[in-house]
Amino acid sequence: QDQVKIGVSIPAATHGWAGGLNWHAQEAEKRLEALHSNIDIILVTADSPADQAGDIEDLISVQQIDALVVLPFESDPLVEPVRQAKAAGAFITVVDRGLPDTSIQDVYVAGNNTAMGEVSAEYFKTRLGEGDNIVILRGIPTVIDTERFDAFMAGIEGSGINVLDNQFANWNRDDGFEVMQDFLSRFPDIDGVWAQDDDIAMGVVEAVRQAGREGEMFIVGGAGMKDVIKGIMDGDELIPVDVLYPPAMIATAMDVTVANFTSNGPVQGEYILGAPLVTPDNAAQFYFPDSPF
Amino acid sequence: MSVSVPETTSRPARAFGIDLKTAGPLLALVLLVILGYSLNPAFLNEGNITNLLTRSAFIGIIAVGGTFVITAGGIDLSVGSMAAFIAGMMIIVMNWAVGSMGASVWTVLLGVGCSVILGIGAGFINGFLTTKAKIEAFIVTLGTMGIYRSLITYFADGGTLSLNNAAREIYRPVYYDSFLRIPYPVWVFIIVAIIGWVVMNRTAFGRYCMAIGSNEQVARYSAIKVDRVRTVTYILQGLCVSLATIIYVPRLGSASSATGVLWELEAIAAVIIGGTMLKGGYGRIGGTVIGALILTAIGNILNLTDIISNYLNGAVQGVIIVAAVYLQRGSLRAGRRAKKAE
Amino acid sequence: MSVSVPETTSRPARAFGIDLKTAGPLLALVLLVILGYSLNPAFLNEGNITNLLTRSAFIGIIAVGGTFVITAGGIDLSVGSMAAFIAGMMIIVMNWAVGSMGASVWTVLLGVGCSVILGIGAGFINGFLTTKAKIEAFIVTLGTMGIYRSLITYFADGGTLSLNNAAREIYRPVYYDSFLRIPYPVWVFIIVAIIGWVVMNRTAFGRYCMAIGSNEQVARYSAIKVDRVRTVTYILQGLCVSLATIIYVPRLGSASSATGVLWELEAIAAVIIGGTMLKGGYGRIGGTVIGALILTAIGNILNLTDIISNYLNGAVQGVIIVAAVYLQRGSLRAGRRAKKAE
Amino acid sequence: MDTKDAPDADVPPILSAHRISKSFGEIPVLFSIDFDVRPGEVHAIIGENGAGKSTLIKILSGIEQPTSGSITYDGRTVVLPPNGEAASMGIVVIHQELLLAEHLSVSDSIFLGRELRSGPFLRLAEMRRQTRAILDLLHVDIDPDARINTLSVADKQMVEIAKAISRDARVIIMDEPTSVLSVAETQTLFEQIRRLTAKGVAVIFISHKLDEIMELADRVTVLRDGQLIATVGTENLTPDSIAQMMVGRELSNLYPPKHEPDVDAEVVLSVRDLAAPGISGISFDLRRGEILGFAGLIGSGRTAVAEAIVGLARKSGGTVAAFGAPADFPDVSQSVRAGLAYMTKDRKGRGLLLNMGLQPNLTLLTLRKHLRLGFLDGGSEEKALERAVRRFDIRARDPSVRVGQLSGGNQQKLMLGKTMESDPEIVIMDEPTRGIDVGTKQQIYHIIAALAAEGKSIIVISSEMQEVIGLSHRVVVMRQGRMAGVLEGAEITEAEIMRYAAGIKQGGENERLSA
Ligand SMILES: Nc1ncnc2c1ncn2[C@@H]1O[C@H](COP(=O)(O)OP(=O)(O)OP(=O)(O)O)[C@@H](O)[C@H]1O
Ligand SMILES: Nc1ncnc2c1ncn2[C@@H]1O[C@H](COP(=O)(O)OP(=O)(O)OP(=O)(O)O)[C@@H](O)[C@H]1O
Ligand SMILES: [Mg+2]
Ligand SMILES: [Mg+2]
Repeated sequence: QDQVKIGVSIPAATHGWAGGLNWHAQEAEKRLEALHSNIDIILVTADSPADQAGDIEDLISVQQIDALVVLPFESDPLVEPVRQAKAAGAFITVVDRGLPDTSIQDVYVAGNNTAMGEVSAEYFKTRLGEGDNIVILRGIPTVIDTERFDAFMAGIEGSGINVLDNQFANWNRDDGFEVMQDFLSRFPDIDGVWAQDDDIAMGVVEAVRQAGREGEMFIVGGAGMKDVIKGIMDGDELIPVDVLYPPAMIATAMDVTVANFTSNGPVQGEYILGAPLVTPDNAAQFYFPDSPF
Repeated sequence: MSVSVPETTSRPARAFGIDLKTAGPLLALVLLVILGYSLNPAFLNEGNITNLLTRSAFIGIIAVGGTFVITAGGIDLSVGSMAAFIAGMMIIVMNWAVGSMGASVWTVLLGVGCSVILGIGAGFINGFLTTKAKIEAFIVTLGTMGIYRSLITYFADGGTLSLNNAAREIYRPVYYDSFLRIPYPVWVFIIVAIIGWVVMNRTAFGRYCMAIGSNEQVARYSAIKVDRVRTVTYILQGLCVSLATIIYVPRLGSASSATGVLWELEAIAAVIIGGTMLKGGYGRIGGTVIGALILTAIGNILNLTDIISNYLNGAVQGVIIVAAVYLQRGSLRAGRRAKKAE
Repeated sequence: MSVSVPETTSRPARAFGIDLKTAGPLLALVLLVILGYSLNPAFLNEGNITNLLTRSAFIGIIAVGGTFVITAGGIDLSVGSMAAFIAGMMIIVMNWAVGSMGASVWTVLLGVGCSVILGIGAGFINGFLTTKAKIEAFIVTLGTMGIYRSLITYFADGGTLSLNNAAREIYRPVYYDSFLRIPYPVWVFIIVAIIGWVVMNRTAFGRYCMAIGSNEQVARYSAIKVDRVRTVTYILQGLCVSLATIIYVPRLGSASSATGVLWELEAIAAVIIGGTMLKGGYGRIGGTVIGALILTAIGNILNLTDIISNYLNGAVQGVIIVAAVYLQRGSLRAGRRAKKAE
Repeated sequence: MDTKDAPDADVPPILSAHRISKSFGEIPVLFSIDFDVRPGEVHAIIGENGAGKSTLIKILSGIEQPTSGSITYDGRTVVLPPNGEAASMGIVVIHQELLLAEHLSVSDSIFLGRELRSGPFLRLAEMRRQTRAILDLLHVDIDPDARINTLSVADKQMVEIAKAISRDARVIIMDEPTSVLSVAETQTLFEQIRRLTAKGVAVIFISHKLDEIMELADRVTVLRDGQLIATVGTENLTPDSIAQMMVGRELSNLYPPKHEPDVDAEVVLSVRDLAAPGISGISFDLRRGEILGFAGLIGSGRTAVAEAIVGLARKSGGTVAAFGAPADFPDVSQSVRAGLAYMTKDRKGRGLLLNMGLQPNLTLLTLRKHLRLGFLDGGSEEKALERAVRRFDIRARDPSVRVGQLSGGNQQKLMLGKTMESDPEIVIMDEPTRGIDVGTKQQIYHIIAALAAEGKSIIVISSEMQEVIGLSHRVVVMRQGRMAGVLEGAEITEAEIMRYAAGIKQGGENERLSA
């Protein structure tokens, strides 16, 4: 058996979801290296697209990897570095954010930000109607956030649900808390909050509790943080549901990539993960108590 | 023997008893409040004001410590990561304590004690490396900034450390409760600011900080233990970070690698908006407090209105900060001119 | 009146004709290279070295400009956002040009011209606000940092601006091609560094920067146009950012609000690791180049090994930066001791 | 002084001031001053500290603009450009407060603002060569590549002088250039001034050393409290009459009578074989009530001795004992606590915080004395300032000025006050009367003598020979970092000191070292 080097390039753990991503990647590395003696996985993390481009260069030129699993910081900037990896003969697995040029990738494991916005919008339409007021707390202004937001806005169009305002909360609990405090002092009547991320939602919850307005509204986050899933399992009224966007997708992608070298036939194609709605009924299956996220 | 009678008094320049260096930021704050109120009258609701004050307590407390460091000619870039690191350690220690002996007030006190020790220790390390190893403060604290940020990420396993619920319930009032309708964090801020002011203006230590920042050689020739005073400024900074963290942890009951990001820039900005000079030699605790309020108010006002694109929040913030400082320097100049014309 | 602080730790220490202020960082770099090689011999592959040099070109070019600003006693925190903003504007202009007159070399030249104008303009604004409006450089550039970051987010509509593919193909070689086996970005870096060195050490302008950073009043009394020289340092900084952006854009062909985040800290760190003093008065272009190489090498080495947790990358980086500077100051001290013992 | 060729009184002045007045804020400093200087002439300005001499020359060089009045240069009424640009018109100034950028090299400093270039590039070798030549002319041995912050105050002063005379000047203004120079350096400077005036350069010269004025000047202008008292030709003057005009009263007995300390007075400071950077083999005793002078040329190591004793510099050998106990002070605070204070000669760089007021500067060394319950007691600090102002005649027209805006002499007095605040048993004064006017000088000499009579012991390091001779009971002469000799009683004469300082006479009676 030949030695196979697999490079995994992902964003650094700068917020909760990325932390989950890192954890799942490390778990998968340990698991796969233990399972297959000929597999060596090299995990590198980046703080910016340019950083990630550099990481990929290093993986190609120094580590001489046979395969690259990449969750791009942003899609467009990473086309070129990934193309070079491909040119160097590496097997390419792209995760979550697809590259505009799909011919580069061998496998695509897709998260689905648009679906996330749509599923959230569907849920809001079931709970609220004409004349109800919601506020939106967004992430960091990037493509991911914009896709989620646009899909959500399209989803609730025509429902008569009234979006009072949206502000960036940077996928950060502190910012979620502060922005929500300000929304609460500004708007006397809020029926729902779409936080689109569980970290933000955790901050929002504290602000709502502080104001004593728990009975008035519900909050929907996203991603599948274990605390939130646990709350849903326990029947929390404030965060009744969650929309999944599992950081574990990186593990799936690594599994698929390893399979390409260990199974008989080559692996190819797209693995599209949905954005299922987590409700008290199905929450148990999305609960990972050991994950940091 | 001299024929001319020398003048004997030497009071610092004051106009109408108000120090213009502080009046500048104050003016900027007042304008900001007027702006906030005119954009949304809810700005002056008791609830909003309470929020604003409580929120500014974190940066404010850290900035009070920063005023000493900067006055003595140093700089501390590590405060944000240090806060995250201390918060994480507090949570780990308290969770461990709950696990081994159940949740009680003692659990929280243990966490608080741990925080204070870590704050002092972290400050000492910064001070030691700058004074004894003679490495620039910028580099030392850039280094420790990376180190603390990494450590919290490591201990949180890339995720979030959450405080045990039982301990949380006991600790929660420290952030959310009030005394005389003023929340505890604001009380802490007030007390830290008053102590800071007294130390800066009414003790030998404060004078030494200004002397060192103004001319280190003169300080040395004046029998001031320069290295020791410098180190103590970093320790004070660490202590302030620890205090800020103690009131921060009960707020969300969690810490992660995203905690305290960019607090260092905000704290330094608060200090400088307040009239302290980055080059050292001149410290204003009162100004720092106002600087922290200005920074928090800008964010608050931006959340209270949606007349401008969200994308441009940062630009508005930048413009207001520059304008506030310009106003301060401007009113200073005007004041000086007025004084000359008297 | 500005106070000149006599520096005790900065005799020009020369031993065997080598300036130790530069030898210090060089030693740190050599140790780092040895470490890299021992961790993974591939570190010294031609490919890796080329990558490392090319990558350090961005920070390096910006840091050369920063050396002037810092030497003259200023600071520029806005360079990272400025780079993102200029990159975004270049892409918008080039895309528009392709749309209206098709892709050609002229499209790229138009983008380059636009970049240079924006860089000079942005530098001029920073310089103008610091010198004419008399606002601290820290505050001015903190403000413009927020403004440029917001503007790029706004123009990219919260997403990514991508260069038209046809233009990209024409522009691409600027980053990816080589001359004499050395990639173009490295050539640009080398040329900028040489010009920077000459300007700093062999022209009156460089002397003026040092004089202003060392004692502004002396500079003023020596008939040096202090405000103008200061402004020019910021313009040079803007020009360097523009050059760095010109070689950055073809690399990834895009710009977003995540572009250039924290470059300002890296650039300042490179300058200071290189032996320039943050307080001004003393600038070392050669040291800055080495500082940029050290910073890039640390990141590169961390990618070459997985013996430590990724979470701790920042900590390792921090430790190495502090150690590198300690080494530099240490070898300086040793050099001085040797000199005294002569 | 008869040998001077007095320039023709008919020659029209090259630079003149008419009815110049100046106020800082609402504080008037100069009142309607008329002043002129002719080519080839040395015109001295004298006056008490704070009289407005430095302010006048700042106006004459464009650095300050007059509140009213006009300036004529070369026959035309001009508004002098600010910021030293007047230098390019031929008006060059040596400022009282050294104005050098600490991080530049000597040759960079000398050519700052008018670098020699070919095309855009600096001609470094040529500048270095010219620097070398000018320094040689001044007989100073400084490396043109040395950085300013490695030089002693006196060397910095020589660099300032070199900078000024290297320029193609028509008027050179010197504000107390000799205050830190010793006799030999002063003579070199005078040679150069004579060389320049012979070429028709006009020199404006400020000094508190009246014998220098008598030797050098053709005319003397006296200022008092911002008023013009008189402009007189030197031939009509004696040092006494100048002093009389300056201070407004007769000055007699500049030096107080010497009270020799008891022969068996205890030794309070005993130094044996002291070695430190720049010095070695220093041994001497200081007795209670004694005034010990330290004489020597620039860089002979007097300052280094003092700094090693009080813990400002690391000792590399030898022992120091104070009051019978070993005194190996690791830093100044220890030595102050032990009753040993050192007053630096570098008032700007090491003595005073220029951007602060008088009060914090005065009490900085002794802040502990002004604590009440651990907090600073403003009232007590104010009282201390009142006392010091009275005792040392510190004059600030505007009491709120920062120390940097005080006149040079008043800064010096404030520094004296600061040092004496610590109430030391032993005080080492480095150039105690640097830049102080004769009237106040007399007062300070009396204070020093009174301190000695009280039983305090004093070391006076001074480049002013007369001062050392007039005050000291014994004099240590230093040369090249070593003690060249110790003089006592009648031996203390200018000629004898010079002989030791210049290395003509060596060693001396070793038994006297430990008298
Ligand atoms: N920038 C300033 N602001 C306010 N007051 C000033 C300023 N510069 C000088 N003064 C005041 O003007 C007066 C005259 O000062 P000046 O320096 O001209 O005296 P001088 O004659 O040179 O004295 P000395 O012999 O001590 O050098 C002093 O009282 C001084 O405090
Ligand atoms: N730390 C040091 N290292 C090396 N040489 C030193 C050091 N300090 C002083 N020197 C040298 O020792 C000599 C004595 O200097 P010092 O300043 O004590 O002389 P001084 O007699 O007080 O004369 P001046 O009036 O010029 O100050 C000088 O040549 C100086 O360069
Ligand atoms: Mg591995
Ligand atoms: Mg004067």
